[in-house]
Amino acid sequence: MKVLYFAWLRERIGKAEEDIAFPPGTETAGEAMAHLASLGEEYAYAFENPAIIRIALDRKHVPHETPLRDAREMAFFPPMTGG
Amino acid sequence: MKVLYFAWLRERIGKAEEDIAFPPGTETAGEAMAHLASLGEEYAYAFENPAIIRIALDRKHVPHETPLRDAREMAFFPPMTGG
Amino acid sequence: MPDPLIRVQAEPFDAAAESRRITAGRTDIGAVVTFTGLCRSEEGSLAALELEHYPGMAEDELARVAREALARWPLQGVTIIHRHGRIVPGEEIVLVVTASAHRRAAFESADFLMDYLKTRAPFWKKEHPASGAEGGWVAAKADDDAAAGRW
Amino acid sequence: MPDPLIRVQAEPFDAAAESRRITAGRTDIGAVVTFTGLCRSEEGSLAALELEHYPGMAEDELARVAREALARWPLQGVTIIHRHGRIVPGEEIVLVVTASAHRRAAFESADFLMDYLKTRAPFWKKEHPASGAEGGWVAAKADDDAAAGRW
Repeated sequence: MKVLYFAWLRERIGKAEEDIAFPPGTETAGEAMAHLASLGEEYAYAFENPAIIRIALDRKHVPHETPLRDAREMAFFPPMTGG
Repeated sequence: MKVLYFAWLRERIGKAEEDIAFPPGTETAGEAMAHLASLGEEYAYAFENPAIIRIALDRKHVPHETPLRDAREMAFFPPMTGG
Repeated sequence: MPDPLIRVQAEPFDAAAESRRITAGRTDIGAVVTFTGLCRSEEGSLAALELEHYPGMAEDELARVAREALARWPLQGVTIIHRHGRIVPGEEIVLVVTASAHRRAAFESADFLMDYLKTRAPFWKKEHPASGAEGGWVAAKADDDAAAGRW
Repeated sequence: MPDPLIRVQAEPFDAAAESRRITAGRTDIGAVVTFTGLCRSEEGSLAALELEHYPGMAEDELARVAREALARWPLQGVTIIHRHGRIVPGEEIVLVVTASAHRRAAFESADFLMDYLKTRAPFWKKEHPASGAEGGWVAAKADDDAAAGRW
Protein backbone atom coordinates (compact mmCIF):
# COMPACT_ATOMS: atom_id res chain seq x y z
CA MET A 1 0.00 0.00 0.00
CA LYS A 2 1.16 3.55 -0.64
CA VAL A 3 1.99 5.12 2.72
CA LEU A 4 2.51 8.89 3.24
CA TYR A 5 4.02 10.79 6.16
CA PHE A 6 3.64 14.49 6.89
CA ALA A 7 5.24 17.16 9.07
CA TRP A 8 7.39 15.82 11.91
CA LEU A 9 6.43 12.22 11.10
CA ARG A 10 7.97 12.74 7.66
CA GLU A 11 11.04 14.33 9.20
CA ARG A 12 11.53 11.61 11.82
CA ILE A 13 11.11 8.77 9.33
CA GLY A 14 13.21 10.58 6.76
CA LYS A 15 10.91 10.05 3.81
CA ALA A 16 7.62 11.42 2.53
CA GLU A 17 6.21 8.21 1.11
CA GLU A 18 6.92 4.56 0.47
CA ASP A 19 5.21 1.34 -0.56
CA ILE A 20 4.61 -1.09 2.28
CA ALA A 21 3.44 -4.68 2.09
CA PHE A 22 1.75 -5.18 5.42
CA PRO A 23 1.98 -8.67 6.92
CA PRO A 24 -1.06 -10.94 6.66
CA GLY A 25 -3.45 -10.32 9.53
CA THR A 26 -2.95 -6.53 9.49
CA GLU A 27 -6.63 -5.59 9.69
CA THR A 28 -6.88 -2.00 10.89
CA ALA A 29 -5.15 1.34 10.36
CA GLY A 30 -3.91 1.17 13.95
CA GLU A 31 -2.42 -2.29 13.40
CA ALA A 32 -0.70 -0.97 10.26
CA MET A 33 0.79 1.84 12.36
CA ALA A 34 2.03 -0.69 14.95
CA HIS A 35 3.75 -2.62 12.15
CA LEU A 36 5.42 0.54 10.85
CA ALA A 37 6.62 1.37 14.37
CA SER A 38 8.51 -1.94 14.33
CA LEU A 39 10.48 -1.17 11.14
CA GLY A 40 13.40 0.58 12.82
CA GLU A 41 14.55 3.24 15.22
CA GLU A 42 13.33 6.17 13.12
CA TYR A 43 9.88 4.61 12.83
CA ALA A 44 9.75 3.82 16.54
CA TYR A 45 10.60 7.48 17.23
CA ALA A 46 7.96 8.75 14.78
CA PHE A 47 5.25 6.57 16.26
CA GLU A 48 6.37 6.75 19.91
CA ASN A 49 3.03 8.28 20.91
CA PRO A 50 0.49 6.49 18.69
CA ALA A 51 -2.52 8.05 20.42
CA ILE A 52 -1.79 11.49 18.95
CA ILE A 53 -1.20 10.30 15.37
CA ARG A 54 -3.95 11.05 12.84
CA ILE A 55 -4.60 8.60 10.04
CA ALA A 56 -6.23 9.07 6.63
CA LEU A 57 -7.31 6.20 4.41
CA ASP A 58 -7.72 7.18 0.78
CA ARG A 59 -7.60 10.84 1.86
CA LYS A 60 -10.33 10.62 4.48
CA HIS A 61 -9.81 11.00 8.23
CA VAL A 62 -10.44 7.68 9.97
CA PRO A 63 -10.28 6.36 13.54
CA HIS A 64 -7.37 4.01 14.28
CA GLU A 65 -9.65 1.00 14.52
CA THR A 66 -10.89 1.40 10.94
CA PRO A 67 -10.39 -1.71 8.76
CA LEU A 68 -7.93 -1.23 5.90
CA ARG A 69 -10.09 -3.27 3.50
CA ASP A 70 -9.04 -2.31 -0.02
CA ALA A 71 -7.67 1.14 0.74
CA ARG A 72 -4.89 2.15 -1.66
CA GLU A 73 -3.33 5.08 0.18
CA MET A 74 -2.74 5.56 3.89
CA ALA A 75 -1.34 8.73 5.46
CA PHE A 76 0.00 9.41 8.95
CA PHE A 77 0.33 12.91 10.37
CA PRO A 78 0.24 14.98 13.55
CA PRO A 79 -2.83 17.03 14.53
CA MET A 80 -3.43 19.69 11.88
CA THR A 81 -2.33 23.28 12.39
CA GLY A 82 -3.61 25.05 9.29
CA GLY A 83 -5.88 28.04 9.07
CA MET B 1 -34.40 75.08 21.32
CA LYS B 2 -33.40 73.64 17.94
CA VAL B 3 -35.66 70.67 17.21
CA LEU B 4 -34.96 68.11 14.47
CA TYR B 5 -37.21 65.46 12.91
CA PHE B 6 -36.13 62.47 10.87
CA ALA B 7 -37.66 59.86 8.57
CA TRP B 8 -41.45 59.61 8.76
CA LEU B 9 -41.61 62.10 11.62
CA ARG B 10 -40.02 64.66 9.30
CA GLU B 11 -42.44 63.74 6.52
CA ARG B 12 -45.53 63.90 8.72
CA ILE B 13 -44.59 67.24 10.28
CA GLY B 14 -43.49 68.58 6.92
CA LYS B 15 -40.21 70.05 8.06
CA ALA B 16 -36.75 68.82 9.05
CA GLU B 17 -36.07 71.32 11.79
CA GLU B 18 -37.41 74.37 13.61
CA ASP B 19 -36.79 76.49 16.69
CA ILE B 20 -39.26 75.91 19.50
CA ALA B 21 -39.69 77.92 22.69
CA PHE B 22 -41.11 75.35 25.09
CA PRO B 23 -43.57 76.67 27.69
CA PRO B 24 -42.32 77.18 31.24
CA GLY B 25 -42.56 73.97 33.22
CA THR B 26 -41.44 71.74 30.31
CA GLU B 27 -38.93 69.68 32.26
CA THR B 28 -38.29 66.48 30.33
CA ALA B 29 -37.79 65.31 26.75
CA GLY B 30 -41.10 63.45 26.98
CA GLU B 31 -42.92 66.60 28.13
CA ALA B 32 -41.36 68.50 25.23
CA MET B 33 -42.71 65.82 22.86
CA ALA B 34 -46.20 66.16 24.41
CA HIS B 35 -46.06 69.91 23.79
CA LEU B 36 -45.06 69.38 20.16
CA ALA B 37 -47.95 66.91 19.72
CA SER B 38 -50.33 69.77 20.65
CA LEU B 39 -49.08 72.13 17.93
CA GLY B 40 -51.42 70.96 15.19
CA GLU B 41 -52.81 68.04 13.24
CA GLU B 42 -49.54 67.16 11.52
CA TYR B 43 -47.72 67.09 14.88
CA ALA B 44 -50.52 65.07 16.49
CA TYR B 45 -50.17 62.56 13.62
CA ALA B 46 -46.36 62.42 13.91
CA PHE B 47 -46.48 61.81 17.64
CA GLU B 48 -49.63 59.66 17.74
CA ASN B 49 -47.67 56.76 19.26
CA PRO B 50 -45.20 58.48 21.61
CA ALA B 51 -43.91 55.22 23.09
CA ILE B 52 -42.11 54.27 19.87
CA ILE B 53 -40.45 57.66 19.30
CA ARG B 54 -36.71 57.85 20.01
CA ILE B 55 -35.26 61.08 21.37
CA ALA B 56 -31.73 62.47 21.24
CA LEU B 57 -30.58 65.43 23.33
CA ASP B 58 -27.45 67.10 21.98
CA ARG B 59 -26.95 64.07 19.72
CA LYS B 60 -27.12 61.43 22.43
CA HIS B 61 -29.88 58.85 22.82
CA VAL B 62 -31.89 59.59 25.97
CA PRO B 63 -34.92 58.06 27.70
CA HIS B 64 -38.13 60.13 27.51
CA GLU B 65 -37.94 61.10 31.16
CA THR B 66 -34.55 62.78 30.77
CA PRO B 67 -34.52 66.44 31.96
CA LEU B 68 -33.91 68.97 29.17
CA ARG B 69 -31.66 71.11 31.39
CA ASP B 70 -29.54 73.26 29.07
CA ALA B 71 -29.67 71.01 25.99
CA ARG B 72 -29.41 73.01 22.77
CA GLU B 73 -30.58 70.46 20.22
CA MET B 74 -33.33 67.87 20.48
CA ALA B 75 -34.12 65.29 17.80
CA PHE B 76 -37.12 62.99 17.35
CA PHE B 77 -37.03 59.92 15.17
CA PRO B 78 -38.40 56.40 14.65
CA PRO B 79 -36.39 53.32 15.64
CA MET B 80 -33.22 53.18 13.56
CA THR B 81 -32.96 50.93 10.50
CA GLY B 82 -29.36 51.42 9.35
CA GLY B 83 -26.71 48.81 8.84
CA MET C 1 -5.69 51.27 21.78
CA PRO C 2 -5.97 52.28 18.09
CA ASP C 3 -8.29 55.09 16.98
CA PRO C 4 -11.27 53.74 15.08
CA LEU C 5 -11.75 55.01 11.55
CA ILE C 6 -15.35 56.21 11.11
CA ARG C 7 -16.86 57.59 7.91
CA VAL C 8 -20.40 58.52 6.92
CA GLN C 9 -20.50 59.23 3.22
CA ALA C 10 -22.65 59.17 0.09
CA GLU C 11 -19.86 57.67 -2.05
CA PRO C 12 -19.18 53.95 -2.44
CA PHE C 13 -16.29 52.55 -0.43
CA ASP C 14 -13.47 50.14 -1.18
CA ALA C 15 -13.49 47.31 1.35
CA ALA C 16 -10.10 45.98 0.21
CA ALA C 17 -8.44 49.38 0.56
CA GLU C 18 -9.87 49.76 4.07
CA SER C 19 -8.61 46.33 5.04
CA ARG C 20 -5.15 47.15 3.63
CA ARG C 21 -5.14 50.48 5.46
CA ILE C 22 -5.30 48.55 8.75
CA THR C 23 -2.81 45.79 7.95
CA ALA C 24 -0.24 47.67 5.83
CA GLY C 25 3.28 47.43 7.20
CA ARG C 26 2.22 45.48 10.28
CA THR C 27 3.19 41.97 11.35
CA ASP C 28 1.20 41.72 14.59
CA ILE C 29 -2.24 41.12 13.02
CA GLY C 30 -3.34 37.50 12.66
CA ALA C 31 -6.98 37.94 11.67
CA VAL C 32 -8.99 40.45 9.67
CA VAL C 33 -12.76 40.20 9.37
CA THR C 34 -14.71 42.38 6.97
CA PHE C 35 -18.46 42.62 6.91
CA THR C 36 -20.13 44.25 3.91
CA GLY C 37 -23.85 44.93 3.94
CA LEU C 38 -25.46 45.23 0.51
CA CYS C 39 -28.76 46.47 -0.85
CA ARG C 40 -30.97 43.60 -2.04
CA SER C 41 -33.56 43.92 -4.79
CA GLU C 42 -36.10 41.76 -2.94
CA GLU C 43 -36.68 39.73 -6.07
CA GLY C 44 -36.88 42.77 -8.29
CA SER C 45 -39.49 44.60 -6.20
CA LEU C 46 -37.07 47.27 -4.97
CA ALA C 47 -35.76 50.06 -7.22
CA ALA C 48 -33.60 51.75 -4.58
CA LEU C 49 -33.12 52.50 -0.92
CA GLU C 50 -32.93 56.07 0.35
CA LEU C 51 -30.81 56.23 3.48
CA GLU C 52 -31.49 59.22 5.71
CA HIS C 53 -29.14 59.97 8.59
CA TYR C 54 -28.62 62.47 11.40
CA PRO C 55 -25.39 64.24 10.48
CA GLY C 56 -23.06 64.60 13.41
CA MET C 57 -24.89 62.15 15.62
CA ALA C 58 -24.39 59.32 13.09
CA GLU C 59 -20.60 59.74 13.22
CA ASP C 60 -20.70 60.08 17.02
CA GLU C 61 -22.68 56.88 17.51
CA LEU C 62 -20.52 54.85 15.13
CA ALA C 63 -17.44 56.09 16.99
CA ARG C 64 -19.11 55.18 20.28
CA VAL C 65 -19.81 51.57 19.25
CA ALA C 66 -16.30 51.30 17.79
CA ARG C 67 -14.75 52.45 21.07
CA GLU C 68 -16.94 49.99 22.93
CA ALA C 69 -15.61 47.16 20.72
CA LEU C 70 -12.04 48.36 21.32
CA ALA C 71 -12.65 48.26 25.07
CA ARG C 72 -14.12 44.74 24.94
CA TRP C 73 -11.77 42.96 22.55
CA PRO C 74 -8.00 43.20 21.96
CA LEU C 75 -8.14 44.81 18.50
CA GLN C 76 -5.45 46.36 16.37
CA GLY C 77 -7.89 48.18 14.11
CA VAL C 78 -11.57 49.01 13.65
CA THR C 79 -13.13 50.69 10.61
CA ILE C 80 -16.81 51.50 10.12
CA ILE C 81 -18.11 53.16 6.96
CA HIS C 82 -21.82 53.82 6.50
CA ARG C 83 -23.27 55.29 3.34
CA HIS C 84 -26.29 57.59 3.08
CA GLY C 85 -28.43 58.79 0.19
CA ARG C 86 -29.76 56.73 -2.70
CA ILE C 87 -28.42 53.19 -3.00
CA VAL C 88 -29.52 50.71 -5.66
CA PRO C 89 -29.66 46.90 -5.38
CA GLY C 90 -26.23 45.30 -5.53
CA GLU C 91 -24.53 48.36 -4.04
CA GLU C 92 -22.81 48.36 -0.67
CA ILE C 93 -24.38 50.11 2.33
CA VAL C 94 -22.10 49.47 5.26
CA LEU C 95 -18.61 48.18 5.95
CA VAL C 96 -17.12 46.95 9.20
CA VAL C 97 -13.47 45.84 9.39
CA THR C 98 -11.87 44.45 12.54
CA ALA C 99 -8.30 43.27 13.00
CA SER C 100 -6.78 41.35 15.88
CA ALA C 101 -3.96 38.98 16.71
CA HIS C 102 -6.56 36.21 17.04
CA ARG C 103 -9.56 35.16 15.01
CA ARG C 104 -12.11 34.97 17.82
CA ALA C 105 -11.71 38.64 18.75
CA ALA C 106 -11.94 39.70 15.10
CA PHE C 107 -15.12 37.66 14.46
CA GLU C 108 -16.90 38.56 17.67
CA SER C 109 -16.17 42.27 17.49
CA ALA C 110 -17.32 42.55 13.85
CA ASP C 111 -20.54 40.70 14.73
CA PHE C 112 -21.03 42.95 17.79
CA LEU C 113 -20.42 46.12 15.76
CA MET C 114 -23.05 45.19 13.17
CA ASP C 115 -25.63 44.33 15.83
CA TYR C 116 -24.92 47.49 17.76
CA LEU C 117 -24.82 49.93 14.91
CA LYS C 118 -28.15 48.55 13.63
CA THR C 119 -29.86 49.51 16.88
CA ARG C 120 -27.90 52.66 17.83
CA ALA C 121 -26.72 54.50 14.72
CA PRO C 122 -29.26 57.11 13.51
CA PHE C 123 -29.94 55.91 9.97
CA TRP C 124 -33.34 55.21 8.42
CA LYS C 125 -34.08 53.32 5.23
CA LYS C 126 -36.88 54.23 2.86
CA GLU C 127 -37.75 51.76 0.13
CA HIS C 128 -38.53 52.97 -3.37
CA PRO C 129 -40.51 50.18 -5.07
CA ALA C 130 -39.74 49.20 -8.65
CA SER C 131 -43.46 49.63 -9.35
CA GLY C 132 -43.06 53.41 -9.02
CA ALA C 133 -45.50 53.49 -6.08
CA GLU C 134 -44.83 55.75 -3.11
CA GLY C 135 -41.96 54.47 -0.99
CA GLY C 136 -42.29 53.27 2.58
CA TRP C 137 -40.00 53.45 5.59
CA VAL C 138 -38.48 50.17 6.64
CA ALA C 139 -39.78 49.05 10.03
CA ALA C 140 -37.22 48.24 12.73
CA LYS C 141 -36.97 44.53 13.38
CA ALA C 142 -37.47 43.05 16.82
CA ASP C 143 -34.77 40.48 16.05
CA ASP C 144 -32.22 43.24 15.51
CA ASP C 145 -32.87 44.38 19.07
CA ALA C 146 -32.65 40.76 20.22
CA ALA C 147 -29.34 40.37 18.37
CA ALA C 148 -27.91 43.46 20.07
CA GLY C 149 -29.14 42.10 23.39
CA ARG C 150 -26.79 39.11 23.00
CA TRP C 151 -23.80 41.28 23.88
CA MET D 1 -27.08 25.42 -3.56
CA PRO D 2 -24.01 27.13 -5.04
CA ASP D 3 -20.75 25.26 -5.64
CA PRO D 4 -18.06 26.30 -3.19
CA LEU D 5 -14.86 27.68 -4.66
CA ILE D 6 -11.86 25.90 -3.12
CA ARG D 7 -8.22 26.62 -3.87
CA VAL D 8 -4.97 25.41 -2.35
CA GLN D 9 -2.10 27.42 -3.75
CA ALA D 10 1.37 28.80 -3.07
CA GLU D 11 0.53 32.21 -4.54
CA PRO D 12 -0.98 35.11 -2.60
CA PHE D 13 -4.71 35.70 -3.10
CA ASP D 14 -6.84 38.79 -3.64
CA ALA D 15 -9.61 38.89 -1.02
CA ALA D 16 -11.43 41.74 -2.75
CA ALA D 17 -11.47 39.94 -6.10
CA GLU D 18 -12.83 36.79 -4.42
CA SER D 19 -15.56 38.78 -2.72
CA ARG D 20 -16.48 40.48 -6.03
CA ARG D 21 -16.51 37.11 -7.79
CA ILE D 22 -19.37 36.07 -5.49
CA THR D 23 -21.38 39.30 -5.56
CA ALA D 24 -20.87 40.48 -9.15
CA GLY D 25 -24.11 40.98 -11.05
CA ARG D 26 -26.29 39.79 -8.17
CA THR D 27 -28.88 41.66 -6.16
CA ASP D 28 -29.95 38.90 -3.76
CA ILE D 29 -26.94 39.09 -1.43
CA GLY D 30 -27.32 41.23 1.67
CA ALA D 31 -24.19 40.30 3.61
CA VAL D 32 -20.63 39.29 2.76
CA VAL D 33 -18.14 38.28 5.44
CA THR D 34 -14.49 37.79 4.65
CA PHE D 35 -11.98 36.31 7.05
CA THR D 36 -8.29 36.68 6.29
CA GLY D 37 -5.73 34.87 8.41
CA LEU D 38 -2.25 36.41 8.38
CA CYS D 39 1.21 35.33 9.45
CA ARG D 40 2.36 37.18 12.59
CA SER D 41 6.00 37.90 13.39
CA GLU D 42 5.52 37.10 17.10
CA GLU D 43 7.30 40.31 18.05
CA GLY D 44 10.05 39.77 15.53
CA SER D 45 10.94 36.25 16.65
CA LEU D 46 9.53 34.59 13.50
CA ALA D 47 11.28 34.80 10.12
CA ALA D 48 8.72 32.72 8.20
CA LEU D 49 6.18 29.94 8.35
CA GLU D 50 6.50 26.87 6.17
CA LEU D 51 3.08 25.41 5.43
CA GLU D 52 3.08 21.74 4.49
CA HIS D 53 -0.09 20.17 3.15
CA TYR D 54 -1.44 16.87 1.88
CA PRO D 55 -2.18 17.54 -1.80
CA GLY D 56 -5.54 16.16 -2.84
CA MET D 57 -6.80 15.56 0.67
CA ALA D 58 -6.40 19.27 1.56
CA GLU D 59 -8.71 20.30 -1.30
CA ASP D 60 -11.13 17.48 -0.46
CA GLU D 61 -11.40 18.47 3.20
CA LEU D 62 -11.88 22.17 2.44
CA ALA D 63 -14.63 21.24 -0.01
CA ARG D 64 -16.18 19.00 2.62
CA VAL D 65 -16.35 21.76 5.27
CA ALA D 66 -17.65 24.20 2.65
CA ARG D 67 -20.44 21.80 1.68
CA GLU D 68 -21.26 21.34 5.36
CA ALA D 69 -21.63 25.12 5.75
CA LEU D 70 -23.83 25.25 2.63
CA ALA D 71 -26.05 22.56 4.15
CA ARG D 72 -26.34 24.37 7.49
CA TRP D 73 -26.83 28.00 6.43
CA PRO D 74 -28.69 29.61 3.52
CA LEU D 75 -25.64 30.85 1.61
CA GLN D 76 -25.28 32.29 -1.88
CA GLY D 77 -21.55 31.75 -2.02
CA VAL D 78 -18.62 30.18 -0.17
CA THR D 79 -14.95 30.56 -1.05
CA ILE D 80 -11.99 29.06 0.79
CA ILE D 81 -8.40 29.65 -0.28
CA HIS D 82 -5.51 28.20 1.71
CA ARG D 83 -1.88 28.86 0.87
CA HIS D 84 1.01 26.47 1.31
CA GLY D 85 4.78 26.87 1.20
CA ARG D 86 6.86 29.66 2.71
CA ILE D 87 4.92 32.62 4.11
CA VAL D 88 6.55 35.60 5.81
CA PRO D 89 5.04 37.79 8.56
CA GLY D 90 2.39 40.17 7.25
CA GLU D 91 1.42 37.83 4.41
CA GLU D 92 -1.96 36.17 4.13
CA ILE D 93 -2.38 32.46 4.84
CA VAL D 94 -6.07 31.70 4.50
CA LEU D 95 -9.21 33.35 3.14
CA VAL D 96 -12.83 32.49 3.83
CA VAL D 97 -15.66 34.38 2.12
CA THR D 98 -19.33 33.73 2.81
CA ALA D 99 -22.33 35.49 1.27
CA SER D 100 -25.96 35.34 2.30
CA ALA D 101 -29.18 37.33 2.19
CA HIS D 102 -28.77 37.95 5.92
CA ARG D 103 -25.86 38.89 8.15
CA ARG D 104 -26.28 36.19 10.79
CA ALA D 105 -25.81 33.35 8.28
CA ALA D 106 -22.77 35.04 6.75
CA PHE D 107 -21.09 35.62 10.14
CA GLU D 108 -21.86 32.22 11.62
CA SER D 109 -20.84 30.23 8.56
CA ALA D 110 -17.50 32.09 8.19
CA ASP D 111 -16.76 31.50 11.89
CA PHE D 112 -17.73 27.83 11.52
CA LEU D 113 -15.57 27.38 8.43
CA MET D 114 -12.49 28.76 10.16
CA ASP D 115 -13.01 26.59 13.24
CA TYR D 116 -13.61 23.52 11.13
CA LEU D 117 -10.83 23.92 8.65
CA LYS D 118 -8.36 24.44 11.52
CA THR D 119 -9.17 21.01 12.93
CA ARG D 120 -9.89 19.06 9.71
CA ALA D 121 -7.82 20.41 6.83
CA PRO D 122 -4.44 18.64 6.48
CA PHE D 123 -2.03 21.55 6.80
CA TRP D 124 0.92 21.82 9.20
CA LYS D 125 2.87 24.91 10.13
CA LYS D 126 6.59 24.91 10.80
CA GLU D 127 8.11 28.02 12.32
CA HIS D 128 11.43 29.33 11.10
CA PRO D 129 12.83 31.53 13.87
CA ALA D 130 14.44 34.86 13.06
CA SER D 131 17.41 33.66 15.13
CA GLY D 132 18.30 31.19 12.40
CA ALA D 133 17.85 28.27 14.81
CA GLU D 134 16.22 25.04 13.62
CA GLY D 135 12.48 25.49 13.09
CA GLY D 136 9.82 23.74 15.09
CA TRP D 137 6.39 22.42 14.22
CA VAL D 138 3.50 24.37 15.65
CA ALA D 139 1.57 22.32 18.21
CA ALA D 140 -2.17 21.95 17.73
CA LYS D 141 -4.14 23.97 20.24
CA ALA D 142 -6.73 22.40 22.49
CA ASP D 143 -8.84 25.55 22.19
CA ASP D 144 -9.06 25.07 18.42
CA ASP D 145 -10.66 21.70 19.06
CA ALA D 146 -12.92 23.32 21.67
CA ALA D 147 -13.88 26.04 19.16
CA ALA D 148 -14.81 23.44 16.55
CA GLY D 149 -16.81 21.62 19.21
CA ARG D 150 -19.14 24.64 19.49
CA TRP D 151 -20.81 23.76 16.20
